[in-house]
Amino acid sequence: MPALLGPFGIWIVCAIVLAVMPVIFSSPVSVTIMNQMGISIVFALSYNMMLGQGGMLSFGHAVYFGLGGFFSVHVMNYIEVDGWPIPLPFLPFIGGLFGLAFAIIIGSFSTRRAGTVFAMISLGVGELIAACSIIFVVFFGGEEGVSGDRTMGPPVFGTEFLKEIEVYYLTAVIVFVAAALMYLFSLTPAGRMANAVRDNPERAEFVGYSQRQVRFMSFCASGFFAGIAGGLFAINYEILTEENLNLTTSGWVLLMAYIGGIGFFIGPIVGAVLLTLLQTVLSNHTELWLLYVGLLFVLTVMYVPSGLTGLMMMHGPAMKAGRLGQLAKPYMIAGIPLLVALAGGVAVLEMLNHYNNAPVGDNVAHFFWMAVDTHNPANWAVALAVTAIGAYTTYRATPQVREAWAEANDFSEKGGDR
Amino acid sequence: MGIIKKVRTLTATALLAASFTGASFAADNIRIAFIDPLSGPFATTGESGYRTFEYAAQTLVNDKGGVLGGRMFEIVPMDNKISPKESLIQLKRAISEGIHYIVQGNSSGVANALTDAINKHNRRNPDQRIIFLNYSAVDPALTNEKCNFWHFRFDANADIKMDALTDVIAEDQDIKKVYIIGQDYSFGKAVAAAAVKFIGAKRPDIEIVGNELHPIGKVKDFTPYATKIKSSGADAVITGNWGADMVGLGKAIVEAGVDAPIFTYYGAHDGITATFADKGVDVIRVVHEGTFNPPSAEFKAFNEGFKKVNPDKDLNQPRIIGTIQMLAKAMEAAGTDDPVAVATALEGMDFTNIYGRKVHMRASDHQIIQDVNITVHTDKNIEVDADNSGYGLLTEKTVKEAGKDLPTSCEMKRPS
Amino acid sequence: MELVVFSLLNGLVTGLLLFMLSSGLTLIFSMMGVLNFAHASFYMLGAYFAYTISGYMGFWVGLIFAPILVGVVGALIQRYGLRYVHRWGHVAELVFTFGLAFLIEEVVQFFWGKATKDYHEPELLDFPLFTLFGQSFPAYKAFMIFISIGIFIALLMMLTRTRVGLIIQAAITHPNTVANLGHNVPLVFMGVFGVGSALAGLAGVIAGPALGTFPGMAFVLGSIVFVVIVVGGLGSLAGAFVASLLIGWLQTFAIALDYSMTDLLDLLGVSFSDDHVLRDLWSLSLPQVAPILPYLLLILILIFRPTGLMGKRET
Amino acid sequence: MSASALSLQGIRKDFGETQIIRGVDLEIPAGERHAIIGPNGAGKSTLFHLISGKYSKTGGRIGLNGEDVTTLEPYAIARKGLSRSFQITNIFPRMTVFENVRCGLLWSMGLKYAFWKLVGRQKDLNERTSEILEMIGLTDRQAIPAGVLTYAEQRTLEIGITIAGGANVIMLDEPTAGMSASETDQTVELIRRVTEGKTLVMVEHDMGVVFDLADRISVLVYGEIIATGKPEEIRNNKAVQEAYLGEAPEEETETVGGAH
Repeated sequence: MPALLGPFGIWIVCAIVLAVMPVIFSSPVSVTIMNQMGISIVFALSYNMMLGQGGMLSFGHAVYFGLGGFFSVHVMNYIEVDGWPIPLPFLPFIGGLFGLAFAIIIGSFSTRRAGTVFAMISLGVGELIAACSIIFVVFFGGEEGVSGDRTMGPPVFGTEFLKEIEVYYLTAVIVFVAAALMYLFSLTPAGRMANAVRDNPERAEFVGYSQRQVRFMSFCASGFFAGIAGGLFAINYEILTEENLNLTTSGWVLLMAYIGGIGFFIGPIVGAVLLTLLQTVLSNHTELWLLYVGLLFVLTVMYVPSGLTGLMMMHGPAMKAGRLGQLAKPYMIAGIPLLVALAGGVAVLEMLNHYNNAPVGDNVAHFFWMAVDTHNPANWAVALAVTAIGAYTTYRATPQVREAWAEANDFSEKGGDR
Repeated sequence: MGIIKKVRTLTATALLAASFTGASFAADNIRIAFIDPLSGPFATTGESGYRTFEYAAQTLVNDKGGVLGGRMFEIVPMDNKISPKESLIQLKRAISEGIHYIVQGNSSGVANALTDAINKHNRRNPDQRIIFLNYSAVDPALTNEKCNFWHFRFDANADIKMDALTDVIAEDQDIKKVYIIGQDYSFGKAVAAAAVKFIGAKRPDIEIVGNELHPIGKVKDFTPYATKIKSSGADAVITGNWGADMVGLGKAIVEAGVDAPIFTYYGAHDGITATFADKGVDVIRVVHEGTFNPPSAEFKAFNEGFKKVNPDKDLNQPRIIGTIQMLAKAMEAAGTDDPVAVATALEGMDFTNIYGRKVHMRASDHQIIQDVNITVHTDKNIEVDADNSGYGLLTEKTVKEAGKDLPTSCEMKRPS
Repeated sequence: MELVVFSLLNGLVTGLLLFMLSSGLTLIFSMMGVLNFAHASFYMLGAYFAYTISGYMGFWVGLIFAPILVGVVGALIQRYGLRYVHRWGHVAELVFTFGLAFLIEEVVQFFWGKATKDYHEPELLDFPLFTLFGQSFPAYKAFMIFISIGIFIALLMMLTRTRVGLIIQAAITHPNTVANLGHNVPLVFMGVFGVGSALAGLAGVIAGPALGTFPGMAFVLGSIVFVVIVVGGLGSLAGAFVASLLIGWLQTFAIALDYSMTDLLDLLGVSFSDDHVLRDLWSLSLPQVAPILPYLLLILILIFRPTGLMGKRET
Repeated sequence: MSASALSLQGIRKDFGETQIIRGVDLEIPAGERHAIIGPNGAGKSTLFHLISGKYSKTGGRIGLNGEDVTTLEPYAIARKGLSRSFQITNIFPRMTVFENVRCGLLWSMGLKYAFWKLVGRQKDLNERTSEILEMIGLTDRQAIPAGVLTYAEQRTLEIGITIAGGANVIMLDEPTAGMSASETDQTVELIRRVTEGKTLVMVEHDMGVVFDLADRISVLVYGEIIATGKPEEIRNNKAVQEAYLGEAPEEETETVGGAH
């Protein structure tokens, strides 16, 4: 893809997109959501440096995110109270350094092994730090956390970051730089060997690399960028709490990376954007959103292990061959009923939930910009029928899709030109 | 095809519904953002709070013609998943939707984050100010060192409740040994500190045989704690526990054969009463502002109406009623919905609540001063029960204007 | 003295309960190499199924049918979920079970709501069994001990005395060889997963009334079970047994013994003022840190003895 | 010091009670092509693992270019100039062919764990990688993931990775196993070409390959070397014939493994 616009083309496009986003989505709430996305993007990318690039499955990545954030917020308070002359844009970097410091300490023993042992250690460390965060109130502020005020530092280019939009541009710049650095890291010897160790640790040893050392370096880099994300969080929310470093946050970042696709650099970005939207927008529309996220996640792990990005990238060869058009029709034939089935399924779930939980007399559930009487059997019949018909039609259409797919990706007559 | 049919049916119902609820979508509604957990482990409490607000706003304000000449209250539910971060996102959402009134109650951590963020916001955006009506977060700091002009608390804070509770303990000469146990976080610690302070002042002869904090939400089995309590020989137990930690602790204590009253802040409703059932009778005591049994006629009627709509829910945070009534009254008094004017009207307001008792919003710290009851878990003389279990809270003792004399460290800064 | 006796008993109850969970998990792990994150979710399902069944037919029917139901659910998940995901490798399997744990919690909330369910012990067992030093020991706790030990013995008998047990033992160490001998290994896997889940379900059925039946009950117990099987040694039933009791007692005694850092420092003649920056550290007490002790143990074991107390293999 | 590139003194390895390698002494001078043969289960691969550091030794000493490497980790041994391949294909399946070879080069080109240099900007590195790809004949396959190569290509790539780092001692574990006759011939040619001027140690079952390539041969039986010598000497060695080749004549070109 970068080839279309030269080596830096894709980055230039990204920078422009970042710059114009708040012009298109200018409401305060969308700026807030975009800030949240930026934080998630850096966090998820840093996570994928371990999972996708280095083959290390961690259940405790929030530790570095949270600690980076807590230190940032404390520094913020020092800026306010003791007048430390640190401009705000440097704060995430400070968070990163603390993330790095803790990654060095914890990585020194946890990266000895990969696989299940690593996962278990990360879980143990995560639980430990999360528990400590409630015990050590002076540093972590107990369950109410530690707050700060970002506007107390020396002004940068005349801005004091009073407005959300100023924070957006600060976040955008840092997200851009951090993403670029993480991408570049993957192209360094240390980054390439992280891939090698992921694929085959033994072989890596026999070309002169200590697998432990390679993992340790990815781990530290990952901790550094997680700390940066934590620092961004501190700037955006001006508060850090226990939940920023507990298992739930660690689980979320795994979800983001995995649903987005851990095999691709942009995978976690896709995942971060999508899950932030689900978390902020979908959750305002349905209380079942966590159920949907859970379903999405389990289905992704089962059927699309390469994630949503993988799903898109699968079409690369066909697109290059100009055969994407062949797929359009079968996709429509299977896709529309699939959407109908999904809509029907969601309707059933929402109606069921409403039926079970709504106040008496409130018979009308609201979803899909509709109002549905859940005490009317006819509506139930319709919803179930739509689901069933949609599912059946999809099922009938799948062979067609499979066939078209095989045809579009059949390069056999072109010989060795792969 | 099925789709078309469905669309038709749904459109029909949609039209029907729109005509039904159309009134509440009017443009000049006074919108109140309800920021509390509506998903996740604490959703039960959040949900019943939301239902109470809805019902109170509907029956006490809207059905009576609204405020300011016909403007309706509209409660906008916003799920914060009990997370401070999510709360701030929802706060920003509320701001961008032009909402000026925020209500919240579950978790002092969230309340601290919100009051801090609202204070900052109001300072940074003087043309778009927000008022924070706190109906349940009881961390004393909110009306002391962390107080600000925009925050009003409609519940008795942890210190006030403890003051009332220790009054009762002090009168009971049979109590010689007290065991304090709570969750290991700011609220639990505040409860413990208050208990030590007040008991020490009122009954120095009482021995505090245990003062223990356990990790919040992480204890699977409270039996070891119960064993300790039993072997300490305590005559009374004080705890600020809530949720699953309350159920677990209470059950374990009762099962270990501890025959002592358990004084709690939140030992009822949300499945807790039903779980204790017979075992909790005359053991569990709850200190709160609610006066369930015997109820005032007005409250009983209100509760019956509420239960008709929400048979599975309880009116477990009755202070919400007062919150809505006082907000409406303040708006009428101010003659506008401008936040500064309304806040000024709320300050120092006197009001008679649904139980027919006087309450007062103290101007110096925006802490409500009201009667606080010590109630006991029982199935005798219960008119308003909890969890539909037949068990409920019977008022044993009432402390009038609890906390009126408690000092505050608040230095209120009013907008000039 | 009474504190010691009751702490021993309480630790035994907790430990045996942990064992019911960890025995299934460790069997599943040693056969399939999958650390099942959702194992504690089956425990939760057990409690909820039993709650619903007992509402119609009483506790005892629930005690029998809920675990069976959970076992069937487990077997189906293995057959149609895990076996399918297996093709994407171990990391995907681990992530799958993680997602499953997440999903099951949501599903439970969807059907049963978010509030604590009043799932009670049966009337028959609702009395204090004995009273020692004025403290009573509920009959239900004794029942829990009885059931757990019964399960342990039954499991041991099945593994050592029956043909299926021998195949399972062989499959643990040499999965391919057993397949070559003509045994249907996938079926054995499914069976073991089902039985393991059923054991977890049974633990939920009997723990639900004692520890509360609520949507967070799996989360509270989930990672502790991992600690048990890692500390005990992956794949070792005996290790899981020892580690379960160890952690059960570790937690109860840590709560029972009221020592704090300050006591230790007083002993050494050192004291710190109350407003020191590190005051939280000095004032730490054993009951306060009780819940983190298992994780500390986990990390130490993984660093210094990765095979666990009685295990033979790493990872 | 001696001219020995590789020097084994009394190497022993026990797995529990079982003695797998029972005291192996072997001196391989620099520049020699040395083959180790022996029946299945004789411990050839184990010996490789011991030399390359994959297994720890129960006893004995290993010298590489005059340095003691007995207790070093595999990567440390690799850095000292010993590189090896594996009996079962052991590549980086999800990386491209080009990157596979480049991984073999990184350390020796002095890039180590650098995270401030981009591999794409290292001109020498990429040129050298291309040269090696040219040498092993995989240039036109360089952009595809190694995992989708054919078996023979993967084996070739394995050799490419092994020699890429410029190690002066190359150890190949059954480089032609599972190949057809023509593929075997090509591989033998490749090995001959890429190990020019280097020390080669290989385990091989294909006697044709062994006698074709090796300067000297050692015969390993039950964890002991029963003979070392030039191909002619081994061919005529009575002990070898009895213990290993049985009564089979020397012309056997097929795998001998099954004949024990």
